[in-house]
Amino acid sequence: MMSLLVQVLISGLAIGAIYALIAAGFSLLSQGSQTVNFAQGDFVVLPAFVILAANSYGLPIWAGFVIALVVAALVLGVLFKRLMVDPILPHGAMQLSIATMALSIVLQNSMLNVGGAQAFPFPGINGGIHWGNVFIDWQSVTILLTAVAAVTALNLFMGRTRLGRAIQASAQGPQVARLLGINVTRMVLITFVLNAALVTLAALLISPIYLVKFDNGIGIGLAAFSAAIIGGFNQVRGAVVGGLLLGVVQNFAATFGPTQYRDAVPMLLLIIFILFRPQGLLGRAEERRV
Amino acid sequence: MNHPYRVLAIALLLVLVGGVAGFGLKPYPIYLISQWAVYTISAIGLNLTLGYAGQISLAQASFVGIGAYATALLMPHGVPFGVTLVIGAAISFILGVLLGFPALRVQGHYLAFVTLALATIAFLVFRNESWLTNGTSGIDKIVRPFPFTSDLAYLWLCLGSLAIVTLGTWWLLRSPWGRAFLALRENPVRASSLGVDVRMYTLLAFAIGAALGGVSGALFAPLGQYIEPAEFALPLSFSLLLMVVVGGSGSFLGPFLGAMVAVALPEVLRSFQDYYLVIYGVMVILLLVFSPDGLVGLIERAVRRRPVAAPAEPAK
Amino acid sequence: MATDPNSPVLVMDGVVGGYGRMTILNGLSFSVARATITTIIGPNGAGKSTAFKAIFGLLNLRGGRILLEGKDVTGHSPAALIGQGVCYVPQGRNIFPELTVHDNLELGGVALGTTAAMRSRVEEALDRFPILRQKARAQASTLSGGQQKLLEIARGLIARPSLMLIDEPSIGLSPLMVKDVFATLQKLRDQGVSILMVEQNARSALEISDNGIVLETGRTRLVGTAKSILNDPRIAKLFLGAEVDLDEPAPV
Amino acid sequence: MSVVLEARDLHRHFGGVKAVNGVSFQVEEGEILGVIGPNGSGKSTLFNCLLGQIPPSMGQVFLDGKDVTGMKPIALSRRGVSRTFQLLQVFPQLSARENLILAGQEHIGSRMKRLFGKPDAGLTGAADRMLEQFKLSHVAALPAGGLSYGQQKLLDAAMAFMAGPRLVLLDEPAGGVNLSLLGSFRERLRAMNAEGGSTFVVIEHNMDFVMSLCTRVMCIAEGKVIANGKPEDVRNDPTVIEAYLGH
Repeated sequence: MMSLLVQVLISGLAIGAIYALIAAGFSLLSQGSQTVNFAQGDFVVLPAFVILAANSYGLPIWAGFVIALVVAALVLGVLFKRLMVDPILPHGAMQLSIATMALSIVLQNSMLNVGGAQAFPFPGINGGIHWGNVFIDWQSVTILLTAVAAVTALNLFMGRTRLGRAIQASAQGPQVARLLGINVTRMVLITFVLNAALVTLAALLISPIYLVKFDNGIGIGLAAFSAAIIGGFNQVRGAVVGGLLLGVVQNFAATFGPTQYRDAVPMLLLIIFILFRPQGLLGRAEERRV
Repeated sequence: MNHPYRVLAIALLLVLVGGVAGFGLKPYPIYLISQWAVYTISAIGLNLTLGYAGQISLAQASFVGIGAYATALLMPHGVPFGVTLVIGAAISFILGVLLGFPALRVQGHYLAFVTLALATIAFLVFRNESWLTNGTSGIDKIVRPFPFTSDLAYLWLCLGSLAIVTLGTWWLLRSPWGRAFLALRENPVRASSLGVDVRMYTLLAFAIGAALGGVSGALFAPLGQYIEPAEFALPLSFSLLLMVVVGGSGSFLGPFLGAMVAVALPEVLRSFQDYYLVIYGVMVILLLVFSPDGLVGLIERAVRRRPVAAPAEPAK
Repeated sequence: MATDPNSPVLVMDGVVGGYGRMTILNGLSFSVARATITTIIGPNGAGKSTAFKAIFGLLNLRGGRILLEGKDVTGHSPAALIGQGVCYVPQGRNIFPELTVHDNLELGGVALGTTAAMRSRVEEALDRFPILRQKARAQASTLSGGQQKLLEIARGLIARPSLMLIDEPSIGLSPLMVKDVFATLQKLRDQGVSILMVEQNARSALEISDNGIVLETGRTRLVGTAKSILNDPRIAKLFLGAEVDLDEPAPV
Repeated sequence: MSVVLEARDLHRHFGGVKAVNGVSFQVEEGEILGVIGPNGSGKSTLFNCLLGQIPPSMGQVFLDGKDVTGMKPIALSRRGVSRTFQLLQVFPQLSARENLILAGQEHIGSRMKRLFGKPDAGLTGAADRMLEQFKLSHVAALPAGGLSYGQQKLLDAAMAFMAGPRLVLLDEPAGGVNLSLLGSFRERLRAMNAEGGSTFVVIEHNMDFVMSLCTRVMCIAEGKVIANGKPEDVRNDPTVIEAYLGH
């Protein structure tokens, strides 16, 4: 029993750490430019297909990852911002959200048409070690370590570098940031590119587990929104806490609860948090203006 | 709402054209027009909630599902179609009231997420509670109510229902309730200072919108004569939301046009095969970039080239 | 920089501008002398804050010129103006609440682009404001209102400005805190910074100022030493909305 | 004369800041009470406490002798309290006439009657009379968002009178209204006060407007009432002048 608990915990943390990456990107966008991206889940699937495609041409996974990174930065970062966010945001944040729902349809169906409806296997890491009667698989450990390293790097970048602080400042007070001479437009663009990098890394980590399927984005997206909200919508640290918590709870629910309602767990948590603690676990209650 | 009678006349004319066209058409086009009528009813409901009262809902597909299952499950037990339709609408109305409660606490994106979560849970219930819904196998051989058994007759039932819904919605929106819904969308704080019961109208906006989703579902089940849970999952909610936005959120004719595009586009783009959804999505994005008030806004701007300027104050 | 100590730091010359179709500044002219505190007062809607926005390149001007150290800077961007020694401390709270006090300060120099010098300037600022030193690692949102204002002033000073524009620093502060802020401004003036202030709290602002400017409907109505304006009985009436003819000499 | 509104020792604190710090006053039937005071003196917070937007930290509010402390805006509206907001708050997509109908419709009939009865709730006549009184008849059918600022301000004020209120609280009615319109606006408000039998409380920065409109003026500074009396007396009160010029 104990061994099962540890295994479920570790794989839950691994999945949760990936959620954290995706949720962190989601939070960055919403904080930096009021972009609530309903296509965030599909943003993860697209680079996975790019890596697979590169792989099918004989390139190693790492090379595919680099290509995916470039493609994502360009398409999901720069083009997404320039062609969709910039022109639609002035009409309203809700209009933009609805546009990202349309984008989700575009991405999913493009991937369906190009790649097909089947779930493609994605190379992962096999094996693991027995520690007493607990089996720890390398895959989960690698995922966990990589995701934690990435989030730590992100946090250090945001908090310890001048560029990171300027990005935070642009999100917390764009007017004031402009008065201090910060190029807010550029900071926002960097935020989009950062998000693209995060989802590409998430694609690399999550695909061995969930495989690559054109509509995986729906579930991944739902988990990422939930993680972001549970942790505190507007904070990278919140996304980490929310992601890990969600991954573990979901994994336990799937193992010990009714399997067919596994997907309901993040949804229930989401509803409970929005209604009773909308600022999330780490967020501060925002002052309400009349 | 500058010309209240004109929009009503246009809407009813569209319905009439659909009905008359049915005479000369093959079963498939008749099926498409029926589908248009069914989607339009659902989109009218969502337009009431989203476009007029300003409350986003991603759960409209769930109410279509409730209406559809109520009809599919009750009709074999000898309950007449008219009654199953009312039951589906009533259950949706009540659940719609419950859906409205989160809207009293949160707005905007948070509300979108809550309704999205509830819609996901509703889909899981449809899928998992096989004892009731027959799970992923779905329910087939749903009979059409007498005397609307032929394709053409069923088309008229759908269009007739749409005509009634159109009239009812038109009346509602012209009444003080419609004005209160708009007030809710534009400025709830000011509205409540004028005595508008924001709580009550918010719940009503959700409930009436949901009830229309239920009506649409009741018509949906016998149309294809087969239903399964996946039809009422998130993609339908997204799709209905896009119909409202494409047509023109908050305009009376918006749902009619939006549903028309959603139904006709796959047919028009038949030669592009599976790419039609990609094209549809791109079109929606382009529309949001260039005409945030949808096709109705686009048409209005084309018809009325110059906006009416406010006359200056009279000379003293 | 070899500048004539007697030449004004800033000259507004017939500035016209506003928002949309609404004109707020109707040919505003005044100048700010070097190393002085100059306070702009006037009734609501006189265009005081708008004047600051005009100086700091945040308003589309329809006429007039703005000269900084004799150079035309009309229409320059905020970043360019910071580079030329202007800093602007707007009304209300303008800190970045979730960044630390230290990081807030550092952002004051972001437009200058030099990294190395910035560290010592932040240290200098922390030395100058011991209360900020105490809380350097705390989130800025944990500071009191007055401390936040001091942080804003300190942040403005990171870029070593020769002219500071400060808008209604006393709003929302306790009288004790206002004294503190004003004392800080006086100290800065003594160190050679020219300060242009807008203040609703006219009396106590004028008491620490060298010069005063009275604005009404986007025009300069009265210019003089702070003392002369403070003692002008017509000012009180102007604030309370009575008809005042400022073009007539003051009654003796 | 009966007392319509009474505040007893109202306090409202935000953290350590005492925005309203022990305010008591009465307003008698038919009065037009002006509330003045420098920026940040607590006028808006006082209004919000009176109107149920925020609950007072301490103290009570009475309407016609009944305790209405902390009552929600909608409940107050039902009791005949109406208000305008400092920033313009008309409904831009509705026509001027529809704005007025909206302002009156929830005060007559039942909710069901509102659904099944006349689309205008029988208020078109009343709305048009109001438009005429506020000299807005020529723009009755235009969307309110397209009116000039001054016209919207008039409409905003007119909406406050549609329900035949007992007490009207006006928050900076003259703000942004140009001089040529101001005089007739003041006369309109006076007439509404005289004919409608409603009692006014007005926050206003434009001193000329306050002094010529109000029957009584109260000055607030640092959350306290520092003067209360005839307009001329308050204007010449040294403590008031002191308050405006600062410490």
